[in-house]
Amino acid sequence: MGTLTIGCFASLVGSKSLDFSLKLAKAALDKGHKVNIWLSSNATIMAKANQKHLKDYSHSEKYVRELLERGVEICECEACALARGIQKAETVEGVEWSAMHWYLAKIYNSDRVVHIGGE
Amino acid sequence: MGTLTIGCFASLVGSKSLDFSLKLAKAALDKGHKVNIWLSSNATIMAKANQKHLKDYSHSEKYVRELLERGVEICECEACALARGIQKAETVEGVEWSAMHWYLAKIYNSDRVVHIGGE
Amino acid sequence: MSVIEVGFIIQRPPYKSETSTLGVTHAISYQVVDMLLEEGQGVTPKVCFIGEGVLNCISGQKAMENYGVTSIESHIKNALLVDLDLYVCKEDLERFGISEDRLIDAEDMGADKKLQVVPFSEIQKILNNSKHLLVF
Amino acid sequence: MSVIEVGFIIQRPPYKSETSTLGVTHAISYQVVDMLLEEGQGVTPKVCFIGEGVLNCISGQKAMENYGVTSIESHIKNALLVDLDLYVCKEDLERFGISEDRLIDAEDMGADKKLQVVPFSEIQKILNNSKHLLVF
Amino acid sequence: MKLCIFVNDFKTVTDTVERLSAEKLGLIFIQNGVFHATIKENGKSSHLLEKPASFYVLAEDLATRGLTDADVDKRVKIVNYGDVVDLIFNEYEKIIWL
Amino acid sequence: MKLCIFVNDFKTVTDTVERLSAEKLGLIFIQNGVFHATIKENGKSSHLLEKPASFYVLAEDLATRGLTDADVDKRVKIVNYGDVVDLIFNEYEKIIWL
Repeated sequence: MGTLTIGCFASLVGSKSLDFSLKLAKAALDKGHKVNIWLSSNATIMAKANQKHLKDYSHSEKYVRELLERGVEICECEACALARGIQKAETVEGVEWSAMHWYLAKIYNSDRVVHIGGE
Repeated sequence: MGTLTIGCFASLVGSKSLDFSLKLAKAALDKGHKVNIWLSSNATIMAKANQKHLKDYSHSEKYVRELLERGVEICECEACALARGIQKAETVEGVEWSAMHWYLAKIYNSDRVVHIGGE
Repeated sequence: MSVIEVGFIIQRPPYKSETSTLGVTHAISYQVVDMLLEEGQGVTPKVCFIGEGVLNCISGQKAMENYGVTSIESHIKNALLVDLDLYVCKEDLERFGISEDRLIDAEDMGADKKLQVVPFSEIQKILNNSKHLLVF
Repeated sequence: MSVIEVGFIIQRPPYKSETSTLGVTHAISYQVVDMLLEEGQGVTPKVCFIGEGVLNCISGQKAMENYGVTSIESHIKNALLVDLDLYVCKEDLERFGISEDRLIDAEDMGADKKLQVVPFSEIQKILNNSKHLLVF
Repeated sequence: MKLCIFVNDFKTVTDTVERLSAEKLGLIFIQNGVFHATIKENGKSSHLLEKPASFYVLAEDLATRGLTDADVDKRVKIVNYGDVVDLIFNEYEKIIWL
Repeated sequence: MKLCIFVNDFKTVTDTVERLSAEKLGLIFIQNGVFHATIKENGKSSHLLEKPASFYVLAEDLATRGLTDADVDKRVKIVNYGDVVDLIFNEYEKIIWL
């Protein structure tokens, strides 16, 4: 079994890139792999607590909680979050906060990396 | 003097579309026009309070406050904000909350509309 | 004391972001805009799917099943149910090889309106007649 | 107990979103990654500008003056100062008509490194040698 | 109609801009759209400059990208935010953002 | 190298996918990339299908868009999320997202 690190940069509420990364993470867990997720740029919103689940909108909070329970390490880029007015206390409990070298270190120790960049 | 309504949908922190809409609003005010701004989709983050001003990131909160002081009506799409976990209490004071018909009503009463759509 | 037409141009493919959904839902909100306007005033949205936007109009979308979100198909059906005019560019459907029998229909829900497949020249006229244009 | 190379591919134009900036700043963070790794381990980023990404490399960017944000130019200079290898695709520079004297340089800040203009075939080799690839 | 189009991207402009017609047409190049006013790809100017239209480019967005007035095609007028407001209100009636 | 590319968009795919070479190449069409596997523009299949590569398309993203197995080009294999994980770990070494 291997380690997969997913870097989410462009994954917004309303973007299916967010859903993709969460579903890929779940599928990799189901196959017995270890998963790490790095949230940067606007993807930092993914781990915001108290997202209201409306039927018209993708809803990441529930999946984030499930992945955390199953041992996925999820880390927010601290600067990206603060720049958006998101404080650590406003994120889902269990989400780590760190700087960019966290992502590079996870990449170092990963067998596979899926970096979801772009806008 | 006329009325300009700007609809921001795609304008994210880190996107220059956000900066463009704020600068265009300011320039229109300077020319004596009235300005309304509708924030939908991910642009709802624009009015989040407590954005930390880091040099690497666009910073909208300061401009939002300035525009409000100068009489610009700024309104968030309530559903879009809630879906992102943003509560009314977390937005800059003076920002209105409403639904999509607010935007259409402002469009009705505007001489010019700049709708910034896309991703 | 009049009603204005507003052109909604949907030109991006489905589900890349919220943009197509928001185009349709903003148009639907015309129903309640009179709450914020004077007597006799109103907004009539004219929704035009062009370019990759026509790909939003394929029926049978399983978005709720797969992603837990209301499909664009549902939103388009609702738009037809509230008597909005929705136009689909004929040339773009042909370019992408999408036959008209693949398009969304809300007849089963009792809608009188249908998606109207028209040449781009008709869409150009609709945009000419609109007071404002919103590109999604 | 080894150092791995990671390819950073920057292929989008500047300032559309944060993506180019984040590509460079994530590469720069290699400097402190050893805090989280074992003795002898490390990451060597190889940053490659291709396609529209080469448009990030034009000098004289007035981003702080106009938008109050650190320019991509500053980030690229910092990357050169910390001895990162940054490659710019020669064919794409030529395609867009950008002469090499327009490119960012950090010589005035005492950097030993320069932006390295190389044919795409060289970039392909760099990507072949990288353990992982990140496309920004 | 009198139509003004904000062109805000370089390579990913949709073909909508090619198809729309207007009695009076203006293209305002902003953000990465400024490369249409400045870059000659393989020696050729942007095909958008062949359209029967007036062309404008936002000065701030040129400077942000390290581009100078000398880079700008002669058909394109350099404007600031205040000029953009005047164009919107005085020269055109409908505005779209692509 | 053994390279797997996630193609997630239809008309705005960058030319990076054209230029990269790999001894073993796989293209996984996801999101609006699924139209490469299903739409014949002006009667012609996507030029991406001409590449010397293996092709996959994500079933959920087909169904979400109202597309069926019958729409999929014969060169393309329909996969689910679990299959994607196996492709990533067993068939390819490096993965990029365009």
